[in-house]
Amino acid sequence: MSALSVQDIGITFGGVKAVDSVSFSVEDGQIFSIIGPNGAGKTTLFNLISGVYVPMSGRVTLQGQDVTAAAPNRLAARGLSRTFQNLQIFFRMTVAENVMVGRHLKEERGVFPHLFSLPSVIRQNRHSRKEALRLLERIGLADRADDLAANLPYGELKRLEIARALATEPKVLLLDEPAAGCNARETENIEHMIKEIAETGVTVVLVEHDMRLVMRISDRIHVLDYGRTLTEGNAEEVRTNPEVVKAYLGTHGAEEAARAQD
Amino acid sequence: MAEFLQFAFSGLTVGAVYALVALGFTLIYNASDVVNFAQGEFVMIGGMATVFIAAVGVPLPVAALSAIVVAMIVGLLLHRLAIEPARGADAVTLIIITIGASIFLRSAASFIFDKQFHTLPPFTGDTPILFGGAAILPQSLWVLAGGFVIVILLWAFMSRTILGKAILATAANRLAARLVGINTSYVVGLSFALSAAIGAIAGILVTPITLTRYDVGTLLALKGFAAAMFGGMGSPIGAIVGGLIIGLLEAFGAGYISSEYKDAIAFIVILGVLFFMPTGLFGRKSVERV
Amino acid sequence: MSRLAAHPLFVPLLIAAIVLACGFGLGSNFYLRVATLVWISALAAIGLNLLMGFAGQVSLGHAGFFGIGAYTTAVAPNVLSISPLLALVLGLVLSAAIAFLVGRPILKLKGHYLAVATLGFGILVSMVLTNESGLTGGPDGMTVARPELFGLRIRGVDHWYWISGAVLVLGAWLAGNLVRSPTGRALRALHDSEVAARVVGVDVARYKVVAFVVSAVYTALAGGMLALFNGFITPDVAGFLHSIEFVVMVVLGGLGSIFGSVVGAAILIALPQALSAFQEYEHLALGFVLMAFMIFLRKGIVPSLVALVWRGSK
Amino acid sequence: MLRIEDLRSGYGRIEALHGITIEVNAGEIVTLVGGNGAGKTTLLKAVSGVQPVSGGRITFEGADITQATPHKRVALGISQSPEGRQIFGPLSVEDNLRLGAYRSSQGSAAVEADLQKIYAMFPILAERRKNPAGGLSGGQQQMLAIGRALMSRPRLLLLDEPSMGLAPILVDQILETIASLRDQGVTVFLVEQNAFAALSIADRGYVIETGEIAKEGTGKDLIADPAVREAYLGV
Amino acid sequence: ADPIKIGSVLAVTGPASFLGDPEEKTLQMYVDQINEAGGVDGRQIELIVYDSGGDPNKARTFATRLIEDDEVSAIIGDSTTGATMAMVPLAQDYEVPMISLAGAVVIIDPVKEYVFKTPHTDRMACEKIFQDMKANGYTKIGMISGTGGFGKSMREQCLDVVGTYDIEVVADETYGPSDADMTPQLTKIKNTDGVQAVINPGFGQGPAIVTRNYRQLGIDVPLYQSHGVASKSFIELAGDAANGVRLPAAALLVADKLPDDDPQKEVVVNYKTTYEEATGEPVSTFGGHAYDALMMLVAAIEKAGSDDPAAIRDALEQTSGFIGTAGEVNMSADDHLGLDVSAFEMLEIQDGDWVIIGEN
Ligand SMILES: Nc1ncnc2c1ncn2[C@@H]1O[C@H](COP(=O)(O)OP(=O)(O)OP(=O)(O)O)[C@@H](O)[C@H]1O
Ligand SMILES: Nc1ncnc2c1ncn2[C@@H]1O[C@H](COP(=O)(O)OP(=O)(O)OP(=O)(O)O)[C@@H](O)[C@H]1O
Ligand SMILES: CC(C)C[C@H](N)C(=O)O
Ligand SMILES: [Mg+2]
Ligand SMILES: [Mg+2]
Repeated sequence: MSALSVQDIGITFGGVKAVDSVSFSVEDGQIFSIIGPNGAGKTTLFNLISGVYVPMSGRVTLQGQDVTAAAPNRLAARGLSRTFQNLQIFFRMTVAENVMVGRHLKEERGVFPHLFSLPSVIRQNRHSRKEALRLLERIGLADRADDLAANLPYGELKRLEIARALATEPKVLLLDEPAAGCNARETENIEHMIKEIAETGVTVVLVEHDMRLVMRISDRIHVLDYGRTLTEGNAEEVRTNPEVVKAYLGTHGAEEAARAQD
Repeated sequence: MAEFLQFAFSGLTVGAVYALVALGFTLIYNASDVVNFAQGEFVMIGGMATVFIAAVGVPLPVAALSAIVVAMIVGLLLHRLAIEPARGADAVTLIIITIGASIFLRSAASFIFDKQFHTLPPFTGDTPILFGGAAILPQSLWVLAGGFVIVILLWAFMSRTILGKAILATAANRLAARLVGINTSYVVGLSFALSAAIGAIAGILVTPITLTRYDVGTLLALKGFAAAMFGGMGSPIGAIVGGLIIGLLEAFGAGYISSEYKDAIAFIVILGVLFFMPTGLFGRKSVERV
Repeated sequence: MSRLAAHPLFVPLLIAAIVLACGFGLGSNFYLRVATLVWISALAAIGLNLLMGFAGQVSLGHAGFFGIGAYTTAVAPNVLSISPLLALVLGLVLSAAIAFLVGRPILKLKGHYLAVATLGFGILVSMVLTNESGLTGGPDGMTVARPELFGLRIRGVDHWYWISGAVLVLGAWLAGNLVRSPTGRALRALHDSEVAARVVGVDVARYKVVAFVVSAVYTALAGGMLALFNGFITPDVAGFLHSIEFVVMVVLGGLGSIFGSVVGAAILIALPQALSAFQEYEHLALGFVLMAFMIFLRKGIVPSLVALVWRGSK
Repeated sequence: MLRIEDLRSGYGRIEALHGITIEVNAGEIVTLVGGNGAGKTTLLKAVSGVQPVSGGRITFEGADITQATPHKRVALGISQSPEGRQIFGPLSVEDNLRLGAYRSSQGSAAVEADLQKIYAMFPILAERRKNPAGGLSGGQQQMLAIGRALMSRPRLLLLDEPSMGLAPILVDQILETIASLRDQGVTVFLVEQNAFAALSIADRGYVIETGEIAKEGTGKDLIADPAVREAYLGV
Repeated sequence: ADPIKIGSVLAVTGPASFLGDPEEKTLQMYVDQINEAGGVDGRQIELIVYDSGGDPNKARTFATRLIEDDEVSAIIGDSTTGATMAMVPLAQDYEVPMISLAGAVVIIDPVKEYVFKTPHTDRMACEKIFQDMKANGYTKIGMISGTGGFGKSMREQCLDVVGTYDIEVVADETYGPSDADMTPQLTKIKNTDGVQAVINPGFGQGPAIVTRNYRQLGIDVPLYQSHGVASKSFIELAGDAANGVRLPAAALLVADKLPDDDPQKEVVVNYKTTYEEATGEPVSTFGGHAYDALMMLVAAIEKAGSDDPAAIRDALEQTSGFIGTAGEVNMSADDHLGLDVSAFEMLEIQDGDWVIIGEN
């Protein structure tokens, strides 16, 4: 059974077919990358899968169940989580609290216990914070746990989003350009992190323009162009596909991709 | 039929007043995301200053022009002394500042002018014009025409001039506006001055019909705000349409349903429309990508 | 010091200390009366702050709930022949129910649109109260029956000062608990980014309604207490200007600061009393003070001062 | 052309730049590399005048501009493509670009010509000229931000991670464009995470670490520096 | 000797400020005058005025402050019925006499031990108007009232008494406190069959707009206003449209036109000149209400020979033959107003001035 699959999914914005009848399927535990030129529809595809947009056509299946047009919070409950290309940070909260919000579904949610701050709630708060700190440790932000998120530089905020998404203990994780704004070194760290995540059995769907990263860690790569599927294959197949080179990689990018694979 | 027309005339007259106030809101909002609750005070200043300047023997047109200038100065001062120093504060903080300003201006007006109601002579007499059995005051036509002219000018300014775009840009992203070289404080100041002028013109146009007093601003602000939101915040056309519709709803509500609940009728319709059009009639849906 | 201030009981105890100090320190009934009004308004402000300061949802119509609370307390004893205290409880239930019903559609709106919708709600309530004079006495208001508790007549400032003070402390404690709980985090999260909150599993629509209902109940409770304390109530309490006053209290004291709401209420209620020495210049001064506070302490009085002190101590 | 001397700046109590000294000569491409949080963005914002400075001096073509307003600096010929793109979301793509020329003293004919140049460089922007910029994809917005910065015909162009979110094929194009801008006499101060490529086209470069300049040299020298390779080039 | 403290809560600002403002000026003016002349029983009067803005809640707080904190001997105010009613329980509880300047009959009916008032009641206004209507043979009338406190209360009073005059209200409309156009409501009245006259309870700008809209629509039956418009500014605001409007009002408005032998003549002319000279504003009956209240109070204090609230109250209740701006006041234990309908003059506006129309 595939962890995530989409069939003939599509959406249009004022005449622009942002995503046009795209289908693919991601196996459990895979790292599945989606690449394509700017405006190809990658982020939109994520928005369709995660329920931020309602698809105009097609279906989304998560762990075998049809979740088309389900609300994001429902999808989260079913194990789907994501990060955003345009940062969506809780800027008025601390770094640790940002991650703690990610624990929301794991927490007891009755309003009355919360109002009276029952011991169970206190215990739970403590537990959530511990979990959050553990995740922050993992992405290297532990020393900023109690800083206001607004005070973090761009690159660190990208990582904070990953920690928050992980806090939901997802089965499928969508990452939208996690390495944007990171230098080669920092990208390597992210690469390790993604691999680790995948090793724990989480299915990762990755959108990224850093070809070194993509080529090295993807089990499969799906290429979009103008909202449609251009091709799908493993790294080797994709980077040598002349259409992909022409529309997306460019000669330099192709070289880079080739070097990454060595 | 005559009855219907009479209600319609009444609604359009009142609606035009709301529309003009809403236009003032729109302009400042477009420049700074601030809902200026002192907008009603500009309307009051327009009317009251004209009355009091005319009272010392100045010809009415001159008095009216001076009143517009007075309002613009007040608008600029408001920006300089209260809005600009709080630059960078939350929108709500700025809104509370405008509420403070409105209390302040109202009180100041009660000293500088007085606490009585005042009126101005209608521009072209007050012999009602009969149309299909219904009567409309010539002054109502002035108000409608004034609203029409101002909305056209404002629309052209916002969408046809680079300065107009700079105003929109400042509200959309102040940091970016500064980076492209927009003098944001000048632009916002300008919007306050223009908005004050629009308010003052509204005040002058409507005083012969609605009368004015130091504290008429509060309710005008309330209705104008509702009109601006109903039409879609930021849209000059929306402000006008929103204002006119609210005016018509009140008039028809009072005429056909219940005069006690006419305001309620207007608000129920607003709520109903917002339910289906969450950004008002002409408000653009914000596209914010994630 | 900052560790101490972060303790969950710090704010409630601080408020309790102030209530006690004022209770024994303020000589005249008049000052106690003003303080009682402060406690009552502060309760409403804390409620609104939960909605505005934490969940980030503006309401320009909360006086509507205040009015529902006040008028249910005033009308129900006449109509249903129940005791005023029971009527007050009924008022809370009624506002919760109304908040729940209108909350979902209204809270779909954002920002200024939400503001105008809540404004409309408030105006509807105050119109009903003004126009249904058969029940409410119309614009001139109505008297409210005095409540009895265990055969004891609760009346006058000496009773209500302590009752309202105690309720305020309780309200502040509950609000503080809520804010520190997962619910509070969810509210603060959706304030900053609704999408992000949703993708981590927060049912945004539900939490907005939760905040709306809770804040409505706080405000209605304040309204009910005012009715009982004053013994007389007019539709003005549900009016637009009263709604604005609550918003000003919240923002002035500090969005997201529970103690700030008490300070905001204190300033808005007590300042006019203090300024009445300026006679006619009262409003001039009030407007000026409001602007000055917001310009110089733009995050609200309490958060701004806390930041200053914090900076100074480093 | 641009001299930054002992510049200090921060956010509230936290100092982010602890005395930065940098010089950019006319006609050069100078690249600044550094890790997340090193202070690159803060520095660029300070040069544009949108970030308060607490010490030091910034001079542009000999004139002290430390206290100059941002719009004055734009008028002097300094323009920036900022981090996070910062486009005017509700405005159309074309209005965004036109506003880039807000301070430009060129006539409207020149603005039209520049507009066409940008459209030629990024055809997708031409396709979307009437649409609100907020609807563009991340990379498209990045193109818009760069295009907008170019519209003022800057003499000093500040680019904060211009390649972020761009498809590889466009990254190449951007770098080529930067190089050709230099050939047209534009001075470029470039912050880039794609450090290898950025240093390759740079005349000189600086390495910034936690608010201080750690190294400087020619682009080639820095690429060759083992510590730089280890820390930023990932090779 | 210690000064005698008199407290006052008035709507100096806010929607009813056109009431509170002249009231406050009047009180200040006359208290100064009395003090200059040596005070009351050789004691100075200390006047403490608070501005309720017409808000009942504030009025109540300020009244407490006057009683508790300032320890005044008597209170004048508030200007509006709502605020007055909020203060009534306090005056009763603390046993401090208060003289309201508001109109509604509920203030003094039923009688409350410590509560008095000076203006004619809304009920009297209705009766006076209906008397005139009846005399003219009108039997079907339209009514358009403001939804403010006074308008609403007078509407109810009118509906209550109208039957006794064999008059029927066939159209009953209202308008809001800040409405700018009443043509829809007036159109409905106009289109109601058989309306012979229209009555407009309300004060503020509303009646002025009603009057103008009335003419605009060409309604040609007589229009009656209440004593809520009894000030020159109404005539100014309504302009030519005001001509022909009838209203019941205190003699003050027509001070100059009173016959010399009218007992009120001296009082009203004096007050009018003093007020107009001091403020430069035309006199209104509202300031007159405050004048009456202050003078009655001073008389009561003199009579009581003490500033003890209870003694003042008793003396107030015995006021008789007092000539004020509203008429001759004769109070008693079951009448804390002491005026009768005859103290009202029926006026008509002609050529922009008040004209007394005799009993016909
Ligand atoms: N809400 C929207 N309104 C208008 N257009 C939209 C919207 N969402 C997406 N689009 C359009 O759909 C197309 C796909 O955008 P999308 O953001 O998915 O691209 P992408 O592949 O993620 O690009 P990038 O690599 O630049 O991030 C773009 O042309 C974009 O302008
Ligand atoms: N708005 C802010 N408030 C407080 N501190 C901030 C703010 N912005 C940045 N900082 C702090 O200033 C320092 C420098 O940040 P800056 O954004 O300049 O880094 P950068 O080099 O551009 O990083 P990146 O590569 O991630 O963009 C960081 O330590 C950051 O935490
Ligand atoms: C006309 C006035 C006597 C009205 C009165 N002050 C009231 O509000 O009740
Ligand atoms: Mg994208
Ligand atoms: Mg940066």
